[in-house]
Amino acid sequence: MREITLSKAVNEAIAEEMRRDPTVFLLGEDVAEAGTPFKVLSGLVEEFGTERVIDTPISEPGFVGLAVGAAMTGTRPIVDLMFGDFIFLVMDQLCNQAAKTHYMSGGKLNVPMVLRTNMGATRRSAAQHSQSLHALVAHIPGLKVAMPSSAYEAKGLMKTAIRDNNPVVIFEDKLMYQDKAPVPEEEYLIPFGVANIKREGTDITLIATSSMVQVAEKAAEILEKEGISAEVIDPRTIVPLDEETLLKSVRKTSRAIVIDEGHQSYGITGEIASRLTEKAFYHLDAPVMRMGAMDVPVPFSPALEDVTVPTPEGVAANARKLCGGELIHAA
Amino acid sequence: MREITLSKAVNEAIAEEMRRDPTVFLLGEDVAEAGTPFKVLSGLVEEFGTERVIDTPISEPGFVGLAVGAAMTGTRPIVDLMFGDFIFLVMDQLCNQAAKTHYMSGGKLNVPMVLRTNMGATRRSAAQHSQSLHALVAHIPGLKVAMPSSAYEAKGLMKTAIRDNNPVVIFEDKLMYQDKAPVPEEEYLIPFGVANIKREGTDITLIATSSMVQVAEKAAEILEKEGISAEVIDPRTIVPLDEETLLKSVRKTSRAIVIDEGHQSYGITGEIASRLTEKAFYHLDAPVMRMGAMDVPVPFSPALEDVTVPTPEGVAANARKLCGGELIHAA
Amino acid sequence: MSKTNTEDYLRMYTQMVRIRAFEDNANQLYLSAKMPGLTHMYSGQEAVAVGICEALTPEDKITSTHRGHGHCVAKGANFREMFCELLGKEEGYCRGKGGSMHIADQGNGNLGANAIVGGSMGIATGAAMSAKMQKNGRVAVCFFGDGATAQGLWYEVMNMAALWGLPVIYACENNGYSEYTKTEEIAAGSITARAEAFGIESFEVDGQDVLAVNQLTQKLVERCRKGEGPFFMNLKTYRYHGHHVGDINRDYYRAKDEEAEWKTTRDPITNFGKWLESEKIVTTDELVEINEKIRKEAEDAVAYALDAKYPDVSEVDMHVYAA
Amino acid sequence: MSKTNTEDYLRMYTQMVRIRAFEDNANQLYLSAKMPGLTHMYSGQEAVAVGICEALTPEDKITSTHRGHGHCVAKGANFREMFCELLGKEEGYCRGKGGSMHIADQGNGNLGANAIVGGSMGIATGAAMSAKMQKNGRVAVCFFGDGATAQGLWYEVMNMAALWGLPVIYACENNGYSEYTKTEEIAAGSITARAEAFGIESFEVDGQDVLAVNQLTQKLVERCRKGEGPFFMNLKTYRYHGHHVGDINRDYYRAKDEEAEWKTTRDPITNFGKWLESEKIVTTDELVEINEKIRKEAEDAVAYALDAKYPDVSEVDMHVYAA
Ligand SMILES: Cc1ncc(C[n+]2csc(CCOP(=O)(O)OP(=O)(O)O)c2C)c(N)n1
Ligand SMILES: Cc1ncc(C[n+]2csc(CCOP(=O)(O)OP(=O)(O)O)c2C)c(N)n1
Ligand SMILES: [Mg+2]
Ligand SMILES: [Mg+2]
Repeated sequence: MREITLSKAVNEAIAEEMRRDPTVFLLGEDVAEAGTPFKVLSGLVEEFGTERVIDTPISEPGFVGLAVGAAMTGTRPIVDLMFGDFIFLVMDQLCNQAAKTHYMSGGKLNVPMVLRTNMGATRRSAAQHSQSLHALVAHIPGLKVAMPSSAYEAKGLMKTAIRDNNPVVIFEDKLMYQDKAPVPEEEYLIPFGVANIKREGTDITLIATSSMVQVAEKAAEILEKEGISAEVIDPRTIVPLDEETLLKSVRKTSRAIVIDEGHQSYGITGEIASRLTEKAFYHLDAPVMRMGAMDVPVPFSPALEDVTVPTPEGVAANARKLCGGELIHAA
Repeated sequence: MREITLSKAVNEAIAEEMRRDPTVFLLGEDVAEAGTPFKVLSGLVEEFGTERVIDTPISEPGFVGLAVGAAMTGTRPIVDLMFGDFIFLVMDQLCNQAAKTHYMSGGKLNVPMVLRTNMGATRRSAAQHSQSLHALVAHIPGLKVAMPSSAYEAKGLMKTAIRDNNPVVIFEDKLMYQDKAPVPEEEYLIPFGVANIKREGTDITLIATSSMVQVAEKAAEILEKEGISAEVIDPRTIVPLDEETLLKSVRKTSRAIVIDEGHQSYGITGEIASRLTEKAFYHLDAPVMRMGAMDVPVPFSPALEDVTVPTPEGVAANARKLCGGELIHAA
Repeated sequence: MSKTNTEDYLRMYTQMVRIRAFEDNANQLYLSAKMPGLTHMYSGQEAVAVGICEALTPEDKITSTHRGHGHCVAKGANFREMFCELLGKEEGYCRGKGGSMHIADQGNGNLGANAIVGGSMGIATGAAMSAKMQKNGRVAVCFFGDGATAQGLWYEVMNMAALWGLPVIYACENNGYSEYTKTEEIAAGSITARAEAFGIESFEVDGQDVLAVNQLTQKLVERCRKGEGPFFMNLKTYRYHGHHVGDINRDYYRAKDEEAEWKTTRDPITNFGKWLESEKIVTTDELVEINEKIRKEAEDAVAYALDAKYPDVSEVDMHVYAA
Repeated sequence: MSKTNTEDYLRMYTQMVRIRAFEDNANQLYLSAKMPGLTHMYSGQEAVAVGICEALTPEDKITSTHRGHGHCVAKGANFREMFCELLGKEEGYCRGKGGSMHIADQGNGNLGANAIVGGSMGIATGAAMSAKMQKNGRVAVCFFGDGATAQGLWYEVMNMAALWGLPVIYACENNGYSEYTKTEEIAAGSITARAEAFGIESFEVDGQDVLAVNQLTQKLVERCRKGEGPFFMNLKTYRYHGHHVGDINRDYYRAKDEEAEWKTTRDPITNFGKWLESEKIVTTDELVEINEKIRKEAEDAVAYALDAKYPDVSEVDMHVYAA
């Protein structure tokens, strides 16, 4: 199968959906001629014109608001939010308006919009351009949240998001834009709420989101050499969350680590670990472990930044302890 | 001891600190003559004047931004955010600016400000005036988060918050403003990160925040009649979190329910439950249970709204199951 | 003034009276503790909602505010579904999920009342954007108060509306107050100049004069449909009640005399009624009859709504996500 | 033009050259892959930062932007600590935690560069508010770009600054571009009129003329100290490099000719140097000497910073909370 970059996969998904449905359009800063600073959208304005690929002023709350109104009235906007850190600026329009409109109207109004943005540290971009803020939106009922872990997921999830009748937030890892993966030429969609077992294993389950899937896979390789068989699962969407697939795995392996690049405290790892613990408690040999990013603003210095996020070695070390029966924190 | 309302307690705390420290000032919509819609700040403008009790335009991001700058340059602003739901509007100034300034400046700049706002449903205020959004700010390193559960806590935590050199967010439950509790005449402060054992017990630990402490206490009364002894603990601040006190209790009782009025999914219950599970796993007889608000926008209709939040009966029912050895979700 | 528009005039009069009657009943429901939550009365501002909405078709969109009953009635809503919504009943426009602050007759182009001050400014502008993209000739009107002009969002969306020539009309209901504060104390410079600075053609209008409002709106709507939008209207008006129903003792921020003055000399309904009589468009008896009929309609709707059933508790987690 | 200010003129010239030298070295560090992350060059805009900051005392505050090296130098920072910061070293002004986008010499009143466009508008206004409350006579200058005027926050804080007469100067560095877009394509109406609509006295200035900038700022600072603020300055200027260091092929949004034109005819350093010579304030040799000295200073600082050590990894969770 051909291999394409995550960037190209997103571009294809949007182009295909824009061809299919004339009500789909793109909105954001420097999305047209520039194709975004990451060049993810290059070429789209040439095909679809400036009426459907629209450069906005630097007004994040404003253009997200516009998207909500446009979505309520017959179109399907895709909003490009240049950095995930800017989501703080648009929370009101996203969480007080987009997320609640369908419910508050008793089901009469829909907001079929996509907010695509990014996440991911270690790019030396410091505290305001490196955050992974998916936990915030996952907490708000009415929003769906997708976290593609490769070009394949990026394309399939984006297409599903565009066709969804609800506001969907997609977090792409900006470190992965140039990563290639096999992506079929033929059309496909990836349904929301269906986790992907990236690698089968029997001793421990590694549940990982976005780029942490690669980290988990590398950890699994390390562990394999030591005779530990790790199962790697990518939930793909955290809202809705495919609990069943995760539970099935954990019931089989009896041990799990949840790995995510958001800050660990009050982030998504606690939720996933809790759901597993609640429903598979008596299958567990050890508490479900969590590895999130450190609870610090992301530092600029390379000497500091790299230690803030989970690494394959760190995951492998923890897996080793869990499988070796070491009772990590447990008193 | 005299009893005063939570509203009065907050008022006293602020007045005392404003008397003590001339750099403390208040900022927000209708805080002066009107004393806020909840009348919590009544009388302060009369004592401190309009130079220190300042009515703002309806510009939440703007006046939170002003507070950040004022806090960086020698004053201690207390920002009044009329409804907790408006925190979505100020997330950038709070989370990208206030929370990160100390860190990004390598410790050179401080942001000693307090954001006081509220939470709590069942006031028939519908989806945009009823949210409990403390999980969002608890996720952001650099912010401290306090959740007073009575007039006593409201006063002591507010005074500590005002003296803290970091941005602190305080969530008051708007349903509790008229609730009275014993509050000493003498000055006292409640340190952050110290949980309060509201009621001792041996069979199960009920960890509850804000108004859910009352719910837990009522549940404990119900349970007592049935011979189940529940310990009720109020963490008082969720950042920092007093893990030790919670762990000690759970190690003793072997069972716990975490009760909170934020949405359950990706909220604070998952974090607290996970920390307990990680560190007291082998003491647990059953998974730590969680009871948050339903994952729905808060509905207006009384017929619907009341079922969205935990109740004493609901808590008691779950505690009964846990203590009776029923393996609720566990497969 | 042409007198061939009798029907239009009567409809405007009727709609204003309907709003007043709706609010009087809502206020009563609240005061008698039959209505849950809290609500903000539109009384006094009727000429704004009616003057504007009468210039729109049901396909044109509006966005509304926390003080939204008036817009909802003016855009064509029925009393029954409205009172049901206010009481949290299943037959309400939002199945009881929205209540007073989110009331909307969505079928008539009302995109919803909003409890976030200024929160719908983007939505209205986005509705105009999608109208332009879909070339369906629709116009969007964004209602908001003078206090809402302090929200940064307005400047962001005005900029985009102006850049892209969107068919949106920003209608500022300038009632002089933001909650318990005179807006002049919290608004620097000139609100109208702020819109003009974005190159937006702006108008100051007497918001108590339903004909003035209507005639201006008709012109602007037509120009919007031709691609000449956006526009800004600064409509001077007044709210008769407190900021919300519980805001009773308001001497500390608003003089009783001022209230009396507006009510006695500038009431939009009284004055329009007088004009209709003086122009011999209607007789006093006809006006009384209209008022009487509406009073009855409102009472019936209240009774109906009080009796109507609440949504089943199973509805609580319906409508979180659309299918 | 008085010639008694030789010392001031030379300092302004020197500071502009220092900024240019700093940026040339930073650019080199980036291109040779010795500098982590990305950075935005200030070259071309030197007269703005220097003209303004020379009118301030170290106690006066500024807030800076993603394009912040120039402000930092102009407010009095040293090269060593700045290069250390750019390279993430322990001796950097922020102990390596901030980097290019958060660089600040806090001790000289710089409240920080900001990676959120417009993100510091509230901070600067708040600094002015606290100056007013503390009656310490300090002034705050808020630097931001033309693109940042699209952020709603600006309108919110201008309103409050105007209402309360705060000693803040909003300095818009109007370099004509927002990233890869001409700002005129994304800004409707008039930026200056937007500030004026809030009743803020506003000025349009040639941002390439350091004396014009400095003289106006001196006046406004003095008036701020007397309680006559706030003010707005719209400073026409130009950035020489791409939006960020990696923005090399920019023909699609900006003509080479335009760049050449600004660089050859409107360079703030060249032109000021020529003027200093023509007014016989300095000789050519003296200018060469100044440039040479600064070149050396910058190179030394770069060498120092390259050798300096990284913060210990234990610092990663220091400074999350203040004691
Ligand atoms: C973002 C936000 N801030 C504050 C409030 C509280 N609030 C409700 S109405 C109101 C005053 C609004 O004034 P204006 O826009 O003039 O409308 P009016 O009430 O006069 O119709 C305020 C401050 C809110 N609902 N939303
Ligand atoms: C809130 C926010 N939106 C978008 C960006 C990305 N961005 C960084 S600089 C920039 C352009 C800023 O233009 P201007 O304000 O004119 O400053 P200049 O770069 O020209 O100095 C943009 C869009 C950002 N950093 N913050
Ligand atoms: Mg008003
Ligand atoms: Mg610019």
